[in-house]
Amino acid sequence: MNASGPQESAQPNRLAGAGLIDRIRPLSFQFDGKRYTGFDGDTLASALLAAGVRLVGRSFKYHRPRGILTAGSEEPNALVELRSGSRREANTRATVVELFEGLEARSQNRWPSLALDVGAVNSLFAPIFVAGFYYKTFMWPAVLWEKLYEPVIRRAAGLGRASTEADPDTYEKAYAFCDVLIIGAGPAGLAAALSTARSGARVILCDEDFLLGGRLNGERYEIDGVSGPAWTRQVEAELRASPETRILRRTTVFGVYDGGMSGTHTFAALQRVSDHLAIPPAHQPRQRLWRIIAQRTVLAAGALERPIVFGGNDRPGVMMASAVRTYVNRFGVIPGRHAALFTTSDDGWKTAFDLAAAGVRLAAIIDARSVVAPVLTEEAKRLDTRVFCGAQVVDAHGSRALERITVREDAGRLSQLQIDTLAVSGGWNPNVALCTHLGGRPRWSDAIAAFVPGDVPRGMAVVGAAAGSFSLKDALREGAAAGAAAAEATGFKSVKHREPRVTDELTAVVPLWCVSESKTKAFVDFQHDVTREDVALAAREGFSSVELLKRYTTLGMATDQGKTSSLNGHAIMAALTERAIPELGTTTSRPPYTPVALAAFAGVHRGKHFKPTRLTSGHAWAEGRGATFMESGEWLRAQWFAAPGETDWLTIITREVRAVRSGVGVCDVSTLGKIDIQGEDAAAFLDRVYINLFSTLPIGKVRYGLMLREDGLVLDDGTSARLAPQQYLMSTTTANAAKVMRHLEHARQVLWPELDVQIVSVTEQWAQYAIAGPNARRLLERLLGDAIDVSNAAFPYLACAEFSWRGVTARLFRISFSGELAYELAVPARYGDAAIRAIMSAGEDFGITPYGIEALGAMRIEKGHVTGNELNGTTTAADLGLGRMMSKKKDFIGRVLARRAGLADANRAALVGIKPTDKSARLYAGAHFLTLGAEVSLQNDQGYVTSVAFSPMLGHWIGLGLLVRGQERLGERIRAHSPIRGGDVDVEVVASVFFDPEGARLQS
Amino acid sequence: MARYAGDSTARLGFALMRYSIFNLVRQALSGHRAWGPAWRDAAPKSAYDVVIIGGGGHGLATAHYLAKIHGISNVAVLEKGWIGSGNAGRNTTIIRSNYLLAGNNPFYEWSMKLWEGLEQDLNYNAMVSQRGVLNLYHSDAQRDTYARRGNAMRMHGVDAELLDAEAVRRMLPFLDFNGARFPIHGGLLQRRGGTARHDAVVWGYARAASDRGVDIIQNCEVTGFIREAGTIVGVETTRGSIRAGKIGMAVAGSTSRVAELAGLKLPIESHVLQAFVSEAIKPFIPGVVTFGAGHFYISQSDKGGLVFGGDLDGYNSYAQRGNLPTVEDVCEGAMALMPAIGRVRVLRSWGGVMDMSMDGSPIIDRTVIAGLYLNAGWCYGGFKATPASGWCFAHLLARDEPHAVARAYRLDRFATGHLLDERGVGAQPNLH
Amino acid sequence: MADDTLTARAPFTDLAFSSTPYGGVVVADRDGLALAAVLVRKGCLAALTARVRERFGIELPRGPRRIAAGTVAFAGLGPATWLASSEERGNAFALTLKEAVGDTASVADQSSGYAMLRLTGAKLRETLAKVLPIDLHPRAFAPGDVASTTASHIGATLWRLEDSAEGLPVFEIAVFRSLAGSFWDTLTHSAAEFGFVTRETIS
Amino acid sequence: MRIQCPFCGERDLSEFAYLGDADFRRPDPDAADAEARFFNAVYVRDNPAGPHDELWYHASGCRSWLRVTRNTRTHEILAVNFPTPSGGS
Ligand SMILES: Cc1cc2nc3c(=O)[nH]c(=O)nc-3n(C[C@H](O)[C@H](O)[C@H](O)COP(=O)(O)OP(=O)(O)OC[C@H]3O[C@@H](n4cnc5c(N)ncnc54)[C@H](O)[C@@H]3O)c2cc1C
Ligand SMILES: NC(=O)c1ccc[n+]([C@@H]2O[C@H](COP(=O)([O-])OP(=O)(O)OC[C@H]3O[C@@H](n4cnc5c(N)ncnc54)[C@H](O)[C@@H]3O)[C@@H](O)[C@H]2O)c1
Ligand SMILES: Cc1cc2nc3c(=O)[nH]c(=O)nc-3n(C[C@H](O)[C@H](O)[C@H](O)COP(=O)(O)O)c2cc1C
Ligand SMILES: [Zn+2]
Repeated sequence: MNASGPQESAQPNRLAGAGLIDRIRPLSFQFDGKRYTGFDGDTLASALLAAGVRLVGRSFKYHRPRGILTAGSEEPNALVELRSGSRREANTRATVVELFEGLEARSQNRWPSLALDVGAVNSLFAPIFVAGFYYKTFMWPAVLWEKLYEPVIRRAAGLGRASTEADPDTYEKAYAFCDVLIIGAGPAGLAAALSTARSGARVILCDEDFLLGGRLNGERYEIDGVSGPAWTRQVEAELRASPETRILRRTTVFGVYDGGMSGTHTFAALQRVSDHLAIPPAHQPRQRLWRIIAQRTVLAAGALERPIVFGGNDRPGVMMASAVRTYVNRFGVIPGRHAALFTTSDDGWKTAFDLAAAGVRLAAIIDARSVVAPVLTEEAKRLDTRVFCGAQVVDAHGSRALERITVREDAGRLSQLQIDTLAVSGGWNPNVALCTHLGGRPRWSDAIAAFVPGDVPRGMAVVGAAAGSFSLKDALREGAAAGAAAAEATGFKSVKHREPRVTDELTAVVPLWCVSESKTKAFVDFQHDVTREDVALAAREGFSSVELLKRYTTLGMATDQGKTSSLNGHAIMAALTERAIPELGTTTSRPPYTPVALAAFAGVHRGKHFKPTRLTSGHAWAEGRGATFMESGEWLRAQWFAAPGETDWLTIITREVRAVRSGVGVCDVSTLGKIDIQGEDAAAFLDRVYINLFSTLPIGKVRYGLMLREDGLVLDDGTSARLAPQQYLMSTTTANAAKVMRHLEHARQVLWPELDVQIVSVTEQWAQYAIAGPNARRLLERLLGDAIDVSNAAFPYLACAEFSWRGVTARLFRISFSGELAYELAVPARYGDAAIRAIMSAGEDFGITPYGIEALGAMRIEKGHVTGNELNGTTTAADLGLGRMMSKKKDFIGRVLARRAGLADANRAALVGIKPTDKSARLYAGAHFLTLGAEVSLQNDQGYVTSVAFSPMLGHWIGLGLLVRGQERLGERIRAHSPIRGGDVDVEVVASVFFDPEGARLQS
Repeated sequence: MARYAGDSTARLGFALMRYSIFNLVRQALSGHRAWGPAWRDAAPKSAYDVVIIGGGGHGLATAHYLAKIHGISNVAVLEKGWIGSGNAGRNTTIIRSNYLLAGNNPFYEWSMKLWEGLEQDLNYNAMVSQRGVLNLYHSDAQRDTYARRGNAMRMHGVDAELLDAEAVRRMLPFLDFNGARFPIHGGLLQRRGGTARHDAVVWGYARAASDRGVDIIQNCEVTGFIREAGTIVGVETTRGSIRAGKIGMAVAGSTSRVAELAGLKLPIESHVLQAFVSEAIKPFIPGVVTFGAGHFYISQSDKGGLVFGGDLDGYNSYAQRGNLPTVEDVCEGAMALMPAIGRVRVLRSWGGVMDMSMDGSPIIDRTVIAGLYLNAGWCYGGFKATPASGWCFAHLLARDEPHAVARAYRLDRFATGHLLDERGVGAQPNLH
Repeated sequence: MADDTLTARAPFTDLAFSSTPYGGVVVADRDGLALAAVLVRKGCLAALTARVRERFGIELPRGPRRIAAGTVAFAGLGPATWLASSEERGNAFALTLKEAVGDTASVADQSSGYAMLRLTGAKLRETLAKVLPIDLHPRAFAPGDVASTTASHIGATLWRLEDSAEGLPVFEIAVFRSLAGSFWDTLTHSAAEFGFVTRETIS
Repeated sequence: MRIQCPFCGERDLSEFAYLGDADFRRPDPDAADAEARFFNAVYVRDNPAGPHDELWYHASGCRSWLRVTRNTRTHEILAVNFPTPSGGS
C-alpha cells in the first residue's frame, strides 16, 4: 500500500492510492448542511471520516457525543437522518449508506446543533436517570403524569423523525427458489458458492454489502498469490458465468421461517435495489423483498467484533479494531492521526500493523493479555511501537472526541496517552442470529469465548467465522466442503477442487468484558446508554436473568439489537451473580436481522392496490351511467345512479325506489355467489346443509334456504334453483361466497365423502341482473321475445329456466329481493355488458331506471328481508323469525347445537320492525332498545336496531331490529337509544314487513 | 459493586424501599447502592393456602389482590421461567374498555378503573397512558356496528365517540385519505383507552404482592397435580411438590397443557399472534389506531418505537414465533392506512401463544375438579384485563363465588349456548 | 330490435397492441376460448378417462398436468376436477362435453368465468417471480405442468406450453374475469422494467 | 411453513386455510346425548403441544381439504394426506 498520507485538504484523512474506491468519480454530499466530497465506493461513514468528521450523533438518553464505531450494519452510534421531505429516513446507519451525488444527511436527537446540544444536560441528571428510573417516580401527583411527565418522556424519546408524507417510492416483492442458498460472500461464502455452482445446482448467493468479499476487502490477505479483493473478483467472474447461479448484492437475509417436509426453509431477504441512488430509476423499486425457498443453506455470515467496556468507551474516536482496518484498507481512510490499540485478541494486532503501514503514528499497543505470541511483539518492535501487555485502558477522555486515554499497566501504574483514535478488539462473536430464528439455541465455546451455532435449522450448514472458525484457511476449507455437501444433498455431483494457498493467521483470544477500575461512565449498550452501573443495579434489584436484564435496562433493544452489546452485558451480569455465561444463556434473536423498512414488506400492496378490485361485467356500463361505486368486500358495486343535478343521496335513492315500485328498474346483482351443485346425491347434500328441504324442490323451481354453522347459528342465506334432477344452482350473499364454498367443500370432502356430489363456483361465469317493478314482465316480454314465455301462468313466482337467447345460454329466475314483480336474468359474463345495454334499451319505453344497492337496501328493509346486518354470526334462525323453516324431517348441519338452552331461550332477541312514533324522526342503526321509562344501563338493554332506511313508500324512516321477546311486543312503544349518534327516538314495534305484507306484488 | 442479593433478603424479611422521586434522588447520591430486589425471588415452601400457577400479569395480580383485598397472603405464584416471560411480556400493551356485550363491558370497564388508579395502588409507575383508542371504519355497515358498540359503552357509562372522516383527518392527518382502496369513513374513539408499559405491570404487581408476603417463585414449572380423593391438593413442580388449599391456573397460552396435567380438556386452542416494533422515532402517533379494512393496529411506545400487530397466524402453535405471510399482511395493512411510515424500519418481530377460547371471551370459573380454579381464554386481549382478571380471580378463589362483573365467564357457557361472541365468528378460534 | 345478437366484451379491454418487435414480456389476450369445469362423479374416474380418450384422444391427466390434442385440452385443477378448453368459440363446447362425458362427470360452462392471457418473452420468468409463489424454473415446471395458486392476492391458474420457436418460455394464465383489471395492473407493473408488449396473438 | 399438497406439491402457507383438529366427526344426531356429543365435537378439540392432526384447506390451489400432521411446537410437518382414503375424488 502506498502510505503517502493525507491527500487533499477537503479529505484530510484520505490516503493516496489505497482502497477499493473510484477516485475518478468524486461525489459531493452534505452532512448537517455542510458540503463534503467523497468517492464512488465510499460509505457515508468512510467519507465523513475522510473529511475528518468525528462527531456524528448524540445518544438516546444522555445525549452523549458519538462517532463511528464500526464499518458495518451492526453500527449502534452513527445513525443519521437521510434524505428529506417525503423521502426522509430516520436512524440510517452511516456505515452502510453508499455515497451518491447530492446525498443529504443530518445528525439526530440534538438541538439546536450537534456540537451544542441542550439535551446534553441530561448527562447532569445521569445519576437519577439510571435503568428503570421512571418506574420509581412520576407517580405523584397522578394528574401530572398525563399532562406533564409523560409528554416530556415521550418528546425526549425516539431518535430520528419519520416523514409525515406518504413514501413516494415503490417497493416490490418476489419469490426465488434454489437448491442452495449461501448467506454471506466473504471467503467462506465464496468458497461455498464456487463448489455448489460448479456442480450445476441452483445457487443464490446473498451479501448485504455492495461488494462481495466480506473481510477480504478490509484486510491485507493474499489468496493464491493475489490480494483478497483480486481473488474475490476472479471468483465473482466465475460465478457470474455460471448459468444457475444468482448473485444478490446489497441483499440482507434477515429472517428464517418455516419450510416444508422436503427440508426446504423460507428465507426473507431485503435487496436495496436503489438505495445507493438519489432516487430510484424509472420502473425500479427502492427495495425488493425476496422470499427465498431453499433446499439447503450455507450460512457464512462471518463474525462481529465486540467492544470492551471501559470508562468513556463511547467517545468519538474509539472504534472497533477491524473497522479501523476496513477504513484504512478498503476505503483508504485513516480515522485519525494518533492512534492506539486496545485488544484482547491476536486479531486486533493487525490493526496496529495496518495503521502503521498507512503511516499513522501508533502511540501504543495495549493488550490485556500478559502473554502474547512473540511474532506479534516482534513485529511491533520492528515498527517501533510501544507494547503494554497485561495492561488495560481504564478511561478514555475528551469532550466531543477522544483526546487522551488512561492506561493501567501490568504493574498497576497509570499512564496517559494523547491520542485521537483508539482501536478496540474484544474478540469476535460469530454471527449466529440466523441459526436461531427457528428456535435453536447457540452453544457457548470457551475456545473463542463466544456463542457458536448450537441446534441449527435442518439443512443449514454454518461455516467460517459464523461457525467460530476464525482463520482464513478454515473459512475457505469449510465453505468449500459445505458447498459440496449441499450440492450432493440436492442431487448434484460436486466437483473437487484445489484448496487455495493462504498464510495461516493467529486467532487467539482471552476475553476481557469489562475494565473494572474505570472512573467515568463505561457503556455496555452504546445507543441506549446502558452502563456497567445499570447492569449492576439490575443485578441488585433482582433483574438478573438475561431477559429481565434486557427489559429492565433496555440492553440490546436498540436498532443494533445488541450486536455490539448483549454479550458484554451478560458477561458482566454473570460475574456479578457468580454464574458462568452459558448458565445465563442468551436472549432470543428475532427477525429481522437488520431493520427493514415497513414498506418493503408491503410491496405493491398499498393505496388502490392494497387488495385486488373485482368488477362485474356491467361495470363499464354503470360507469357510463355515472354510477357512484362503493366497496363490497373486494367488489365495487353501484351504490346509486345520480341523475343530472342530483346531489343529495336521499333524493337519488327515493327516486330510484319509486321508479322501481311504480315502473321498472334494473340492478346488477352479479356479485352474489353462485355455486353449481351436481351429482346423484346433490339433493341429499342440500338437505344436509340447509335447514329446510331441497330434495322436494321441483325442477324449474327456486327456493329460499338458510344455512347454519354446526354451532347452530346462521351462516348464510340465499336461494337455490333446481335446474335438473341432479343439478342445483345455489346463490349466496356477496360477502359470504367464499366462506360458503369452503363450508360446502368441507361437507363434501370431510363430512360425507360417500355422497356423489360435485360443486364448483360459477359466480364469475354469470352476469346477473335483477329486473324489478310492475313493468318487469312487459319489459322481459319485449327483451326476450320468443326465447321464453314469461307469463304468470307459464313462469310463476319462484320459477326458473335455462334457455337460449340471442345466441347465448341464458337463465331466468323469478325471485325478488325488492318485493316487486321481479326476475333475475343471467347471461354468460362476457355478454354481461351487452345484456345490460339490451335491457336498458328494451326498457326505455317503460322508463327503466337503474338502481344501486342503497335503493335495493331500502326496498329490502321495506320488505323485512334480512342481510348481513342481521345474519351477523350471533343470530339463530328463530331470532330471525325463520325458526319454522327448520325441518323436523331430517338432520342438517347445526340442528343439534341450535337446541342448546342459550340458543333456544324464549328471552332471546327476535327480529321486528320499528317505526318512529314521530314520523319526522330519523332512525339510526346501532341504537339500543330500552323499555320506556327504564333507566339507561346495559343491564336494561333490550336489543338493538340492525338496519334502517328512509322508506320512500311510507314517507318516513323505518328499521329492523332484534328485540328481546320481540314477536310478543308488536305495538309496544319503546325507546331507540343512541347517545353516540342522533340521540333517542321513540319507536313503535311493528311487524318486520312494512310494504305489501301479503306479497301481492311478487305474485302479480 | 454490591453483591447480588439473591434469596437472602427473603430470609431476612425486609421492607421494600418506597418508590418516589425523593428516594430516587437520595439513592442517586449514593450510587443507587441501597436499592434491594424489586421483589423477593422466593424459594418454595412445602404448603400454601393458595398456589397460583403462572407468573404473568394475571397470576401476579391475583396474588396481589388476594393479599390486599382478601387478606390471604400465604400465597405462592409459580412461574416456569422468569415472570412476564409469557404474553404479559410480549403484548402490544393496548388497554381499552370498548366492548359491546353486557357480559364483557362491565368487566373491562372495571379493569379500566383499576388501571386508572394502578400506580398509586402498586407504588410503581406502570406508565398507564390514556391517549385514546380509535377504531376506524370504512363502510356504513361498519359504522353501524361501531355505533352499536359505542352506544353499549355509553349505556354503561364508558366514554365513546363516533367520529366522521373529517374528525379523523384532524386527529391523524397522515393517514391515507386520498388514494385508499377502502376509504376511511370515520372511527369509534375511546379517549380513556391507551397503553400501559407491559413489563412494568408485571414488576409492579410482583413487587406489591411480594411486599404483602406473597412468594414469587421463578424457574418453577408445574409438571403435575397431587390428588387426594378426587380433590387436587397440590402441585408437582421442577422445584419439588407444593401443597395448597386452592390452586388457581393463570397460564394463558399454556392452558391446555397444564389442564391436561389435571386430566381436563377445555374449549381452548393455542394460537400464535405476532407483534412488531419499529426503530424508535420522535412522537408520531398520538394514541392507538386500528385499521378496519385489514388487520393492523398501531401505537407508539414511550421509547419511540411504533408497536403494531394484526391477525393471528391462524394455526395451533406453541412455538412463540410466526411466519412470513402474516408479517406481510400486517405491513400491507400498515401501508394501506399510513403510507407515511413506509420508510420507518421494522426492528423486531416476535410471537406469543394465545389461549383462544371458542367464543373469543375469557373464562374465570371453578373447574369440575375440586380445588382447581381456572383463569383462561384471554385470547389476544387479556393484557387490558390484567387488573380486573386478578381482582375477580382473587374474589373467586377467596369466596368461591364469581365476582359480579365476571359472572358471564363461566366454563359451561359453551355447552349451554350462552356464548359471549363479540365478533360472531363462532367456534373457530383462529377467526376471533 | 335490429341487431339481435349480443356482442361479447373482452375482460382485458382496450389493449393497445404494439408492433415493437421485442419486449422482455409479451402478452396476448386469449379471450373467446371455450372453457368448462369437468368434475368426475363418484367412482367414475375410469369411465370418464375412457370417454375422454375416446372422444378427444386425450389421456385425462391425473395430476396438475395439461394435455392437449387438436383444439381441445384438459388441465387437472384438483383431484377430481379438470378445466377443459376448446379453441372453438361459442357456447357449444360445454354441451358437446356434457354429451361426451355423459353421467361420468358433471360439467359447468366456465367460458366467461376466466380471463386468460398467453405470455412469452425473455424476461417472463423474472416477471412472474414477482407475481407467483411457484417455482417456474425449466427444471421444476415443465411444458404441460399446471398450477393453481395466488398471483399477488389474485387466484390464478397457469400452465406452461412448449417453448416458442425462438426458445422462449410460453405460459398461459387464467384469473377470474372480475379480477382481470387488477391482474393486468400487477402484471404490467411487474414487467415494466423489462419492456412490456401486447400482441393480438402469440403462437 | 410449506405444506406438501398431495395434488399440487409443496406450497406456501398463504395458499391454505386452517380449520383445526382433524378428528372432528359429526356424532349421531339422534343419540340421546346428542347435544353433549356435538358440544364436545365442536368445542372441545385436541390442542396438543407436539404432533397434531389437523385439517387445512388448499383454498388457493386444488381446493382439497387435507389432513396434516404437524408438530405444534416446531411447526414441522410430519405428514399430509387427503382426509379420506378415497383421496379427494
Ligand atoms: C403479540 C401479542 C399482542 C397482544 N396484544 C394485546 C393488547 O394489545 N392488549 C391486550 O389487552 N392484550 C394483548 N395480548 C394478550 C395478553 O398479552 C394476554 O391475554 C395476557 O397477557 C394473558 O395473561 P397473563 O399476562 O397472565 O399471561 P402470561 O404472561 O402468558 O402468563 C402465563 C404464565 O404462565 C407461565 N406458565 C405456563 N405454564 C406453566 C407451568 N406449567 N408452570 C408454571 N408456570 C407456567 C408462563 O411461563 C407465563 O409466564 C397480546 C398478546 C400477544 C402475544
Ligand atoms: N483472526 C481472527 O481472529 C478472525 C476473527 C474473525 C474473522 N476473521 C476473518 O474473517 C473472515 C471470515 O470469513 P467469513 O467468510 O466467514 O466471514 P466474512 O466476515 O468475511 O463474510 C461475511 C459476509 O457475510 C455478509 N453477511 C452477514 N450477514 C449477512 C446477512 N444476514 N445477509 C447477507 N449477508 C450477510 C457480510 O456482509 C460479509 O460480507 C476470514 O477472512 C477470517 O480471516 C479473522
Ligand atoms: C410494547 C413492546 C415494545 C417493545 N419494544 C422493543 C424495542 O424497542 N426494542 C426491542 O429490541 N424489542 C422490543 N420489544 C420486543 C422484545 O424485545 C421481545 O421481542 C418481546 O418481549 C418478546 O420476547 P422474545 O422475543 O424474547 O421472545 C418490545 C416488546 C413490546 C411488547
Ligand atoms: Zn392442492
